[in-house]
Amino acid sequence: MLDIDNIRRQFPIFSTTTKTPLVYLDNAATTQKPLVVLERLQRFYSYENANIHRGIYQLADDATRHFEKARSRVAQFINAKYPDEVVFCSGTTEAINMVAQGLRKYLSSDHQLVVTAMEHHANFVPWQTVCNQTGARLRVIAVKPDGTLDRDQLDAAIRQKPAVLALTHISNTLGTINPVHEIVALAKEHGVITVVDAAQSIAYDHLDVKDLDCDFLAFSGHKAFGPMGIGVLYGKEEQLARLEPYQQGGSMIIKVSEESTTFKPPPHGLEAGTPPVAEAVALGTALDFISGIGLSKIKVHNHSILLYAKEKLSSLQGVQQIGPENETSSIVSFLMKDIHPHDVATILGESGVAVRAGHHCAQPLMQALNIHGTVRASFTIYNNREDVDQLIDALKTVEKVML
Amino acid sequence: MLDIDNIRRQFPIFSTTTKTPLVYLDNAATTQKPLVVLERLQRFYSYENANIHRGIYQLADDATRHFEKARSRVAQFINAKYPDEVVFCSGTTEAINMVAQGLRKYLSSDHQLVVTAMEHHANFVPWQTVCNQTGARLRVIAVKPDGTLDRDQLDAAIRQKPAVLALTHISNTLGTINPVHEIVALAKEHGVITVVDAAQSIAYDHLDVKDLDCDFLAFSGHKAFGPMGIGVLYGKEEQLARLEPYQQGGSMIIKVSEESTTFKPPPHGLEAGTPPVAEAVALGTALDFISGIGLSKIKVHNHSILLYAKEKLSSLQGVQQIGPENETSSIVSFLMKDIHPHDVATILGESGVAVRAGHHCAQPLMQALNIHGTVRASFTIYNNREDVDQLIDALKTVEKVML
Amino acid sequence: MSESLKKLYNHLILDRQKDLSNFEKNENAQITLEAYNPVCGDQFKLYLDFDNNTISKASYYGYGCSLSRASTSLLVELLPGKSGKEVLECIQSYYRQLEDDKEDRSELIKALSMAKEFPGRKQCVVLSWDTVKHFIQNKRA
Amino acid sequence: MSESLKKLYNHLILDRQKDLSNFEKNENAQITLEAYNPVCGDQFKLYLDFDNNTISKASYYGYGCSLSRASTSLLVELLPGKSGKEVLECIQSYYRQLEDDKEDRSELIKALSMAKEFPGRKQCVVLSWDTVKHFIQNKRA
Ligand SMILES: Cc1ncc(COP(=O)(O)O)c(C=O)c1O
Ligand SMILES: Cc1ncc(COP(=O)(O)O)c(C=O)c1O
Repeated sequence: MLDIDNIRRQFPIFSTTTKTPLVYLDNAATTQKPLVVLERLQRFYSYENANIHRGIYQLADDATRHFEKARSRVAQFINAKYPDEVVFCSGTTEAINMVAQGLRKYLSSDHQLVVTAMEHHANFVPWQTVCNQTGARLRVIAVKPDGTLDRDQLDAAIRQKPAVLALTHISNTLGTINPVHEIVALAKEHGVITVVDAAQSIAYDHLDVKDLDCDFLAFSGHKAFGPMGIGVLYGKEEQLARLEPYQQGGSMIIKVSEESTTFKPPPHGLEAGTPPVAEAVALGTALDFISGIGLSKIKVHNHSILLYAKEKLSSLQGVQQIGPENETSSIVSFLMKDIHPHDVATILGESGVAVRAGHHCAQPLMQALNIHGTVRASFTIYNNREDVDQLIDALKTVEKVML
Repeated sequence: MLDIDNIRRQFPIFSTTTKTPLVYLDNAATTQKPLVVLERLQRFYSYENANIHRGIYQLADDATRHFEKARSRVAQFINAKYPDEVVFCSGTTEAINMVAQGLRKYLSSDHQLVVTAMEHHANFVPWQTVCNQTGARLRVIAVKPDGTLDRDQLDAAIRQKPAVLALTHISNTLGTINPVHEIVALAKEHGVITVVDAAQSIAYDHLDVKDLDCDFLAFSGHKAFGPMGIGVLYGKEEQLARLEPYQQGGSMIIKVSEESTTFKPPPHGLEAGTPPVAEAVALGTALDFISGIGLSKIKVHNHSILLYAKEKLSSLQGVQQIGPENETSSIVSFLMKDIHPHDVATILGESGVAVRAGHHCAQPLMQALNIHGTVRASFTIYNNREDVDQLIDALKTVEKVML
Repeated sequence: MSESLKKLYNHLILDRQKDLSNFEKNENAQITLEAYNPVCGDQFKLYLDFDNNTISKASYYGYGCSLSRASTSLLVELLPGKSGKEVLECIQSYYRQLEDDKEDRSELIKALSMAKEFPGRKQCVVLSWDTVKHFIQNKRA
Repeated sequence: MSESLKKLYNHLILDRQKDLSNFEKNENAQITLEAYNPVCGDQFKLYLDFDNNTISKASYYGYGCSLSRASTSLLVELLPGKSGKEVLECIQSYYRQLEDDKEDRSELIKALSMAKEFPGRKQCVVLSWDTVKHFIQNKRA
C-alpha cells in the first residue's frame, strides 16, 4: 500500500497553505511535480548549467555526463538494449512526427499506414499528413461501441502487410488498455513497423521494449512527474538508423561543406541544436521517483482509485460511463444526463475539482462513438478516496444547478 | 555603468561557496541563469502547473494566461506588431527548421536560396536540406578574410531575386555584426523572404522587428538568461500563415476526421502538442530581467569588456585574433601560435577559465577562413575585467606548458 | 455554491437552453452559417432568410453547452426584422452589455455576462454572434 | 598548474608531437585511412603499405592537437613489421595501458593516459588507433 499522505507532502501544489485545496483529476493531461524533480532542475540551473557536447571545460563535461546519464536512466527504465536507442526530444508529439517524417522518403502510393480511431491527434494527424505528402493510404481501424479496438479488423489489416502500424498503448480518453504485446507480435510476423504511443503508460505500468519488441515508442516527461519540454523517442538501433534526420543543426553533424552534410548516427544525429539538458536530467530524477515508489504499487493504487471512482459514479443516477468495463488504466470518461461536459467541468471547477472536458484531442474517437465529448477524470499516486468523494459531491451539485 | 558585483550575486553559479571560482566565458554557447528566472520556473512547477488550452478549471486557465502573457512579453521585447506573430518552439534550431520545412512546398528547381558562409549550422544545414529535397539551389555568400561578408557578392545575389535569404545577425564564431537593416531593406526591394538568426543578438542589442522589417526571426531562450528547451520563431502575420505546419498533434487543430484535418491559424497552428509552458513563462521573466538592467547598458558593458579583452590579447605575443577589427559583439575568436585550440582550452579549463574551442558549429566558415578551429571567449553582463585578466594569465600558462 | 456560479447558471439560461423555439433545421434557408468551437466541439447551424436586405427568418440547430445554446437562442430571436447594419449594431450592443455592468441589461444577458468569470467559457456566449458578425461584415465589404 | 596537467603535457608528448619522423604524405600507399574527429576537427591520413599480411611501412599526415598527434606518431612507429593479428593485439595492449596504471607502461603512454582526466579529451588519444582497429577488423571479417 502506498502512503498517500507522505506522497502528497512531496508535491508543493497540494500543500495546505494554498488558498483552495486542489482536487487534481487531470493527470492524463499532465502530472504535478514532486520536490525531488523541482530540486534537480534547480540544482542544474544553479550550479551545473552549461551547453553540452564539444565543451573542453569541467562544467560542460559534467553537463554532458548528466545528460548522457539521463539517457541511460531512460534506457534502463524501459529496458532498452542500448542507451543510444533513446532519443531526447520535446515530447510525444515531436517523437511521433520524427518517425513519420523520418520514414517519409520510403513511402509512396504503394504503401498503407494503419492507425486506430482511438489515437490521440498526436498519433493520428502526423500519419495522415505523411500520407497526404506521399500518396500512401491511411487505414483507420474502428473502435467498438464499448471503447475497445475492433481486433478482427485490426488483425486483417495487419495481414495485408501495411508499412507502419501506429497504436496507442492506453487511450488517453477512455483508459482502454490495448493488448500491445499480442498486436506487435502479429505485426512483426508480417514485417510491419510498429510505433507505440506510450504517453499514458509510462507512469502507469512497466514498459519493457525488449519484451514488447516494438520498433518505436514515444512518451513525454511531463506526464511522468517530469518537466515540460522533454520527451523520448525510443527506437531499435537499426530502425533509428533508417530515419531521415527530422531536424538539422548543431551537434548532430559530422561534416558540413557547401555541397553536402554528413550526419552523426543516432541518437545524436536525431538531436539537432541545444537540447533541453536540465529537463532531460530532471526527467531522469522523475523516473527515479517512480522507481522509488515502485510501478507495481503505483498500478495497484491507481487502479484501486479508479475502481472506487467507477463504483461511486455507477451509483449516481444519470451518469453514463464511456469505455470498456475492464482493462482500463486510471482514466474514466463519462457523461451526465444530457448536460454538456463543459457545463459539468465548470461546476466541478468551482468546487475545486479539476477535470478535463471535451474531445481530449481524439476527435476520430468521438466520431466513432457518436458523441461530442466527455468529462474525464484521471488518477495517479497522489489521489485518494477523498478526491473521488469530492468529485461525486461536486457532481451532485451539477445536478442541482442544471436540472 | 552596471553594478557587476550586484549582478553576479544574482547568479548562484558564481556564488563564492562553490569549489573553484568560475570564469565563465562561454556565453555564446549558453548563458547562466539569474535567481528570478530560477524562482519563476520553480513557482510555476510548484503552484501553477497545468496543461494549457482547453482547461475548464482555474489552474489550467491561469497557466494558459501565463503562457499567453509570455507571448505578449516576447512580442513587446522585439516590438512585434501582434503577440500572435510569436511562435513558441524549442529553440533557434527548431525555429529555422520550421521555416525551411514550412516553405518546402513552394520550392522547386526554379528557386534559389541564399545563405552565408558565416552561418551557424542551424541556419545552414536546414536550407541545404530543403534544397536537396526540392531541387532548389543553395547559394553560399563568401566571407572575406577579415571575417565580414562579401557585400558585393551578397547584393548581387539579392538582385537575382532568390526565394529566401537566411542570414545571421551576429556571427557566433567571430562576433561579426552584419548590417541586417541595410541587407533586409535591399532584399525587400527584390521580394526576397528574409530569415534572420538572432540567437546571438537577443541578449546583446535592441531588436525591433517592425523597424528591421524581416519576415522571420529566430532565437533561443537559453542564450538570453532563460531556460533550455524554449525558443521563438517570430514571423510576420501573413508570412506565418503561409507556412505548412511543421508538426502535427494536439491543440493545433480545428477539426480532424479520417479524411482530413483543418489546422488553426498561427501561432497556435504551429505549436503542436504540449508546449514547454513553464519554460516560456520563465523566458518572459528572463526578458524582464534584461529590460530591468537595460539593453543599452548591457551593450556598453559587454562591448567594453570585449575591447579590454582584445587589447590584452593583442599584447600577448603570438596570439592572432580572427575576425573583424570593429563591428563585433562581445565575442572574440583567436589562435595562439600553432597550438591546437583544444590544447589551449584544456589548459584554460584547468585554470577555471571556461572557453569554447573548435569549429563552433560553423564548418563552412572555418573552410572559408582556411582554419581548423579557434578558441572563443564570449562575454556578458556578469563578466568583469578580472575575468579577462584571468583569461590572459591562463594563456600565459598555456605558453609555458606548450612551448 | 458560489454567487457567480449561481448567477451564471441563472434559471433564465437554463430555461432558455431548454426553450426549443427557433431550434429547428431549415435546409431551404438562403444562408446557412456554421458556428463551431474546436475547443469544446460546440457546433450550430444558423439558418437565415432575407427579404430585401432584411432578415426575415432565423433559426438554429446543433449541439452546444447551456451557455452557447442560450446565447444562440437569444441571437436568433433578435435577428428577424433587422437590416445588416442593424444586426451589427445589435451585436455590438450585446458585446457591450456582456462587458459593462453599467449598461441597462436584461436578466438573461446579466447571466450570460458571468461567463467571463469562468475558465474557458468566455467563448461560449459569443460563438454564434461572432459567426453572424463575420458573415454580415464580409457581405457588406 | 595541477599535477595532472603537468603529467598530460609531459614533455614526452610535446616532444613527440614535434617529432616529425613518419609525418609525411604517401600518395602511393596501398591503403589510406582517414581518422577524423568531428568534435575538434582533428583529421589525419594514415598511410599503410603491406608485404604479404604484414605492415611494411606506415606514416601519417594531417592536423590535430598535441595528444592526437603524439598518439598517432606512436601508433605509426609501432605498426611496421606487424601482422593484422599482431596489430590488434598491440592496439588492445595500448588501450589496457591507457586505463590501468598497474600495467608496465612507457612514460609516453603514462602521459597519454592522463587524457581521460580532462574534459572532452579522451577521444584524442585513441582517434587513430580506433581507425586502424576498425580497418583491420573489417579486413579480417
Ligand atoms: C548564431 C546561432 N544560430 C543558431 C544557434 C542554435 O541555437 P540552439 O542550439 O539554441 O537551437 C546558435 C547557438 O549555438 C547560434 O549561435
Ligand atoms: C495518448 C497520448 N498521445 C500523445 C499525447 C501528446 O503528448 P504531448 O502533448 O506531451 O506531446 C498525449 C497527451 O496529451 C496522449 O495522451
